[in-house]
Amino acid sequence: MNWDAWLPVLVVASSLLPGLVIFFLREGSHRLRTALNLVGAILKLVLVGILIWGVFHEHVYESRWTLAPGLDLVLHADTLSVLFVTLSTVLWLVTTVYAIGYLENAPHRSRFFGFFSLCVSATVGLALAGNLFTFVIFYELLTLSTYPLIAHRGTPEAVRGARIYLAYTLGGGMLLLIGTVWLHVLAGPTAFVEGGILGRLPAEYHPQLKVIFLLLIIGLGVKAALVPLHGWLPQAMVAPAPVSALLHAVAVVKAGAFGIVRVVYDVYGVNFTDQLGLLTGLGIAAAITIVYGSIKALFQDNLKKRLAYSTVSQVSYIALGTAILGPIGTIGGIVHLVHQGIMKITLFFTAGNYAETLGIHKVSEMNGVGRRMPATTLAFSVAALGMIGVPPVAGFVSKWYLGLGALEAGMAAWVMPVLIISSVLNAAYFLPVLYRAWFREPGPAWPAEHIPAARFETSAALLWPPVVTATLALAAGLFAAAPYSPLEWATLIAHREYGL
Amino acid sequence: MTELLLLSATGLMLSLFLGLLRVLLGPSAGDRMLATQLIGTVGVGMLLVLSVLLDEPALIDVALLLALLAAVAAAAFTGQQEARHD
Amino acid sequence: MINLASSILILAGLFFYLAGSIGLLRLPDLYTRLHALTKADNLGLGLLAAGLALHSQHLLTSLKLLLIWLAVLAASATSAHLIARQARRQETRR
Amino acid sequence: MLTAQVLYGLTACVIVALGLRGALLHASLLQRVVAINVMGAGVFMLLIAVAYRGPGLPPDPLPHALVLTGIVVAVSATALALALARRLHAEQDND
Amino acid sequence: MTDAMIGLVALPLTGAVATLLLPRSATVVAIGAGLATTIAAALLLFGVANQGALHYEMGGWSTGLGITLRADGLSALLLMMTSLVALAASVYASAYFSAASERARFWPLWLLLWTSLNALFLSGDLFNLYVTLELLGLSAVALATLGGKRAAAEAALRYLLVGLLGSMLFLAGVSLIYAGYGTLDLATLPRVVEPGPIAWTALAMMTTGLLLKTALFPLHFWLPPAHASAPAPVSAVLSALVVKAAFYLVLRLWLDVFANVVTPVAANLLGLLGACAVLWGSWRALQAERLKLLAAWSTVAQLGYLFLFFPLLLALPPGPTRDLAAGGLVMLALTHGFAKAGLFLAIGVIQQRCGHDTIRDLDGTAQHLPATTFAIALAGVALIGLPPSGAFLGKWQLLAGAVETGQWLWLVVTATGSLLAAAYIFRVLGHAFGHQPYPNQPVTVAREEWPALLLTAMAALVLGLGGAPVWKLLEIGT
Amino acid sequence: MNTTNLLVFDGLLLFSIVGLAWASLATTDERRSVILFMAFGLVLAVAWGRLLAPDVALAEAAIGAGLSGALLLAAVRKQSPGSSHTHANPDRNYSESGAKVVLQWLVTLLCAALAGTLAWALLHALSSAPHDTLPRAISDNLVASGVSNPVTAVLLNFRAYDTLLELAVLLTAVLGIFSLGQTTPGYQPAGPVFDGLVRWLVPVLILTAGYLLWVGAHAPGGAFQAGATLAAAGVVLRLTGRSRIGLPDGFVLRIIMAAGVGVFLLVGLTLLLLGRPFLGYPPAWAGALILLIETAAMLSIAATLLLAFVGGQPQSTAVNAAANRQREENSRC
Repeated sequence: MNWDAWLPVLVVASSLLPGLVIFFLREGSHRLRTALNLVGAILKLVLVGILIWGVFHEHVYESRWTLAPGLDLVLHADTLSVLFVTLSTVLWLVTTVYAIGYLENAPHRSRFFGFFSLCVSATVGLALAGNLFTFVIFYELLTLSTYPLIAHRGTPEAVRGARIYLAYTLGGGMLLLIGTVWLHVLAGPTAFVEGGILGRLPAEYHPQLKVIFLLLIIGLGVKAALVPLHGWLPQAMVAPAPVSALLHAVAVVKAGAFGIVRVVYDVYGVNFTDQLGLLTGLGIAAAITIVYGSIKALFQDNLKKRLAYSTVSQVSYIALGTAILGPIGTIGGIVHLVHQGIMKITLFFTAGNYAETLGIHKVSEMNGVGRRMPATTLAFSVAALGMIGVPPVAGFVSKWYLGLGALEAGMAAWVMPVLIISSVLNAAYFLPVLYRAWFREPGPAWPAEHIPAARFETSAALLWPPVVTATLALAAGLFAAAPYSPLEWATLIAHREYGL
Repeated sequence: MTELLLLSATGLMLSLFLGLLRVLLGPSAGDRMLATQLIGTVGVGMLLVLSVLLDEPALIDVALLLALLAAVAAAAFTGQQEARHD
Repeated sequence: MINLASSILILAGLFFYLAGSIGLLRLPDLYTRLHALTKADNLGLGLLAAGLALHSQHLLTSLKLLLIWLAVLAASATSAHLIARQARRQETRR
Repeated sequence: MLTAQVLYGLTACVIVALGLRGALLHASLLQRVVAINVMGAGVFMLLIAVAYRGPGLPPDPLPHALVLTGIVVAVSATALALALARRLHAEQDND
Repeated sequence: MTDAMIGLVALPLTGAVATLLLPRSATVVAIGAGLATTIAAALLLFGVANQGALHYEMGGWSTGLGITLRADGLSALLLMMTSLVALAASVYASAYFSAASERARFWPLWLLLWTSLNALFLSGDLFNLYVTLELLGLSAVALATLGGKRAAAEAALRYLLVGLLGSMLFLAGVSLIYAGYGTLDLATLPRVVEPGPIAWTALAMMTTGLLLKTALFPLHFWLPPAHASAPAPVSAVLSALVVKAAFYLVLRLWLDVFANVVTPVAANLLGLLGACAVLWGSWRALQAERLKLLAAWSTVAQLGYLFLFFPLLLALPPGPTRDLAAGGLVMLALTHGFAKAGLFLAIGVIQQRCGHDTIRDLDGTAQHLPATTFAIALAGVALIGLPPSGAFLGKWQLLAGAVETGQWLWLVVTATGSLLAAAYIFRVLGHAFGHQPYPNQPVTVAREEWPALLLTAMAALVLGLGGAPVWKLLEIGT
Repeated sequence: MNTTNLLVFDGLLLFSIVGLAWASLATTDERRSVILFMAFGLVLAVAWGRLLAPDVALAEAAIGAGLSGALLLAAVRKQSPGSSHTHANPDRNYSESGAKVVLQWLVTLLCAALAGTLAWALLHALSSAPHDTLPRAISDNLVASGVSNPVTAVLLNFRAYDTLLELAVLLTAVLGIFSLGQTTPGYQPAGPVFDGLVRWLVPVLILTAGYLLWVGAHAPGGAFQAGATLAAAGVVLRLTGRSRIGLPDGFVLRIIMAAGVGVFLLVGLTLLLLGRPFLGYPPAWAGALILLIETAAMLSIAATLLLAFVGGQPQSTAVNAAANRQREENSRC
């Protein structure tokens, strides 16, 4: 093995090894734990930087380890994986900082950060998976490492939420596994290849392939929270805020969406999927989810639940983009993978800040919070506006490309209304919050003030992460055309997928 | 001679059968044990006859052992009844 | 000559065996049955053994046959005694 | 043709079945042990019948050796089972 | 290398005699004998990997007249597993039994059990197998009674009687084989047996006897009480190895010795029983109130999976696909061995520290005993069949075989069983994570926690990630 | 000699065997069942003799008719009369409930089917020419085996490994019995008649044991039969109320228990060190080595069977009581 083969392994290991060490740290060794976390995160960032450069210049990074005859664990860096890896790495660093602040003086931090690192490792491994087999392995690992995080608080609700999460994801994982095995029997090792590999199978397999597609999409749809498989997501809100942030922006939900993208583009091939007549079905499922999630979000008073349903809706933009044939729709879907992540993590950070600093959990308690916590609320506003699709925030870019792609693919007739309705609904559930925060008079007292305002409105470790991610969201929109921007990278991916 | 031995083997068999009936009929455990003793004695005789009939001298050893251990069994039977009296 | 004697002994033995067994079956209670067994059967075995001993060529075999008979005699005497005593005890207890 | 071998062999089958039935149906531990021993005797008879080659011919010594081993093993198992049963009964009496 | 075969039997047996004679230093002697046995197993594994299948004619008598020991890839793997599991359990047991008199009773029986397992995996002779089976059964029962309680004695007695019945049926089959073919040698038999009344009846009887011992549904009734009432290290070995030994024999008989006799109908019957075992065992595990009972019922279920492979293996034509499935079967068996042993040891730690193993009172165990909880979680991963455990690879092959042969029923059963397994494992973990205000404690990995942790890690990580050689080793047949 | 003449004898013998087997399992009275089983063993010994298997007949005479009976009777004793019907078998009245009857019939049918199938297969097996490769190999190698009794040759030379494991089984059983704790209290001292029996029976049994051990090399007999006979002597002693029954104490007892396996292993491993196969005796030494192993085995077998009859460790009740206390303390938590 040379350097090129080791790089993907190192990317995964840079969070895995610190995580394993952290498990065995004493609860009190606070500094060592922080150092390990940050060193791992920064090291990973550096490694990913090398990866980005290399993949752009068409270097092949691949490591292969045989688990059983015909079953290889393959870590392979291509353009799509690099996009997801980068997102995870950057947001992991930010979330780690946030979590260190958030969990100050909380119990069981060694366990928490251990699983936190495992979770990120699983996500990165999933991003770098070079075939469906590897993907499934990391997909299940992700389930396993998130379970303790959701159950972390140990309250009956937490344990219950974790159990529901598990029931959904393990059930979905089983379908995914069956689909994968079936595909493996039909087509052999299903490596991820741009343009897909199944098109060459004889036509008599097509009915089976359709069933398999259904199995795979249901399996992935559970994590991606496609309606009606989304039931676990609001329940999982009991987790600590950094966990919610990670679940919604990077790890679980995004893993499902990423898997759908992988299956459609790199296993079936988008043209072949269309040929089997499966794209429209996927699109319709996505459209229903988008609208349904938005409507549900409208009626939630609990801020985190409102954000959760917003996630249900927003993540399906990615699936929608996948379902739109043609490079432009593809760009829209893929770039939303990143944009939604940055924006949603900001929203969860800020929601966590409200809860930690002032004890605010509900929308109705947010009156005038902008005056008490201006920076946090500003970050919240930027992200919320981005979600609605207001330029120049990142969300606008995604929606623009989705619309354009639908027009190009001749699917505008139903995609456009969905986009418009959803944007209106987005506005309907975010703008009143912004109004309350900035323009309503605050009540006589906050529900429970934990962190008194001193130098900053809240502790620094809590404040900086949302500010940074909000800035990133803004930058992703403003500098969308810059080289190495998410949009540019998504364009690169789309071009390679379509062989342009 | 062979015929005589055959006859006696079969006759012993008949004797054993009668003993068997007593084992089955009982009525008391003592009766059964007694009948088992009889079966043992008949068995010894049968083995002796068979040893000549089949030309297998080792069967005499078997008969000897059977005779000795039948006594042990009887002792075990009564011994275990004895011990209940304490 | 020996053959004849041996045959007679064996037949006599057989007779006593059968008599003992019939006695065991027909006699009314345990104590009378005891007699049938200890007397008739042991005699039967003795005659049988004697008959076979005449028939055998080796001295050792003959000695073994004698030993067997003695063993059975002693064993059945003892066990008959034990069984009778035990039955007796159970009766008195009742 | 009804040779001694066949006769004993068939009887062995019957005894095996009788023992098995007893082992399955008896509620008493002791009698289950007895039943298993009866079944074992059936199996041993099967082997010895197989070894039998007819009058005057030396039988196959191998099954005899196997049966001897089998008897020892069966006695060991019976002894352990009975010791366990005795202990259980003793505890029941103490209750 | 062939001396390693002798060592595998003679070392633990010598150890048993030595611990009997030297009760004061029994622990040291036993651990020493265990280590030596493990080394022998490793040597044998290397020997088989390098030189192919090995055999050893006992006493120098030619095969048939004497008894031949044989080791191929399968037996070498199982021997290695046996040694590792038994060694770990031995280390655990050295801390588990506190009283000197208990140790003096435990060690000789323990080493006799180990002897019997090794002898069974090495034996190349049908009657010798019967003797090893009896040695295995008796030593297992004797160890199970060490629980000391009434329930343990009762369960052990039932276990013994069932085992005896199984042995008798097995022996009846062996007798029939000798009557029909005049040989007891496992390697000679495949060349002479042919489909017909003799082989069918003999195989049916031997299989029934072995199924009793391996506790396949509906002959599983004796297992949960026996495994749940034995002392922890004993339960570990009972569930991980002892039932596996009888299963190994079924596998040997069906796939090697009587390969040309078995019919698809019979294999489907086994598969069906396996399916019932998976569902019923998992369901009962879900209902269990005590952790040990859960683990015991889970063993019933996990053995069911192994039998699901039979209809697949019979439907697949000989070739690479079939070898893959066979490897999956062995992988599943190995993983379960390590995982279940680790699980029982972990439960033993909980029992000793908490004084009970009632599941609903386990709240806060994750804080109180993090390393043990982690071991239970790892075992759970392996029992459910999640990656990166070896069981995942095994179940993958099971599913693939089902798809390949179009036997969808087994696929549904496997999926359902896995989800049920997840349900019962996470029921435990949910309680373990449950809220209980324990003071923050350092992560202590006490001496008795290590064996469980290592065993479960072996199942959940090492076998899954480094298991590829298993398939290669299995190509080395007799 | 004409075999058909023995057919009547055979038929009657087999009829009584089946009848005894059936009768001993048909009753629900445990003591009756055991006595019938003892009678069954007696008749079996005759049958083995009839089938020219005197080695087996010896073992059956010692075990089936003698020791097994003593063991089983000792187990019956533990139940107080009448109580065996109440708590030990609460479902004794299974004939009353319908489901039980169905089950009974089902099992009966199953067993009948088993008998039929087994018989069918056996007839097939017996109808072909007997396989005599192995018997011939045994007789060809008999000279090299060191003994002239082929059964002993198989047991202690050709298949010595089986016998080694068999001794391990015995050891396991006795260790298992030991682990159950204290022995039962002994028997009452016996009366004068019984003592008279003991006075001649025990020496004769010991002599017979020695004879059987020695004769095993060239005629039927051997370690197991000898050991069982020796054990019978112990049983008789025990029945007279001698609780120590001549068994040594502690360490010596353990040595005797382990002797069978230990000497066997020692011989096997020594031969291995000398460059021979495991348990591969040099022909010149085979007879002596076999006698050595058999002597050790006899002692172990006798001790084991006797301890099984006694039902546990026969000494140092203080240690046992302490262990029991300890165990109770452990179980309390």
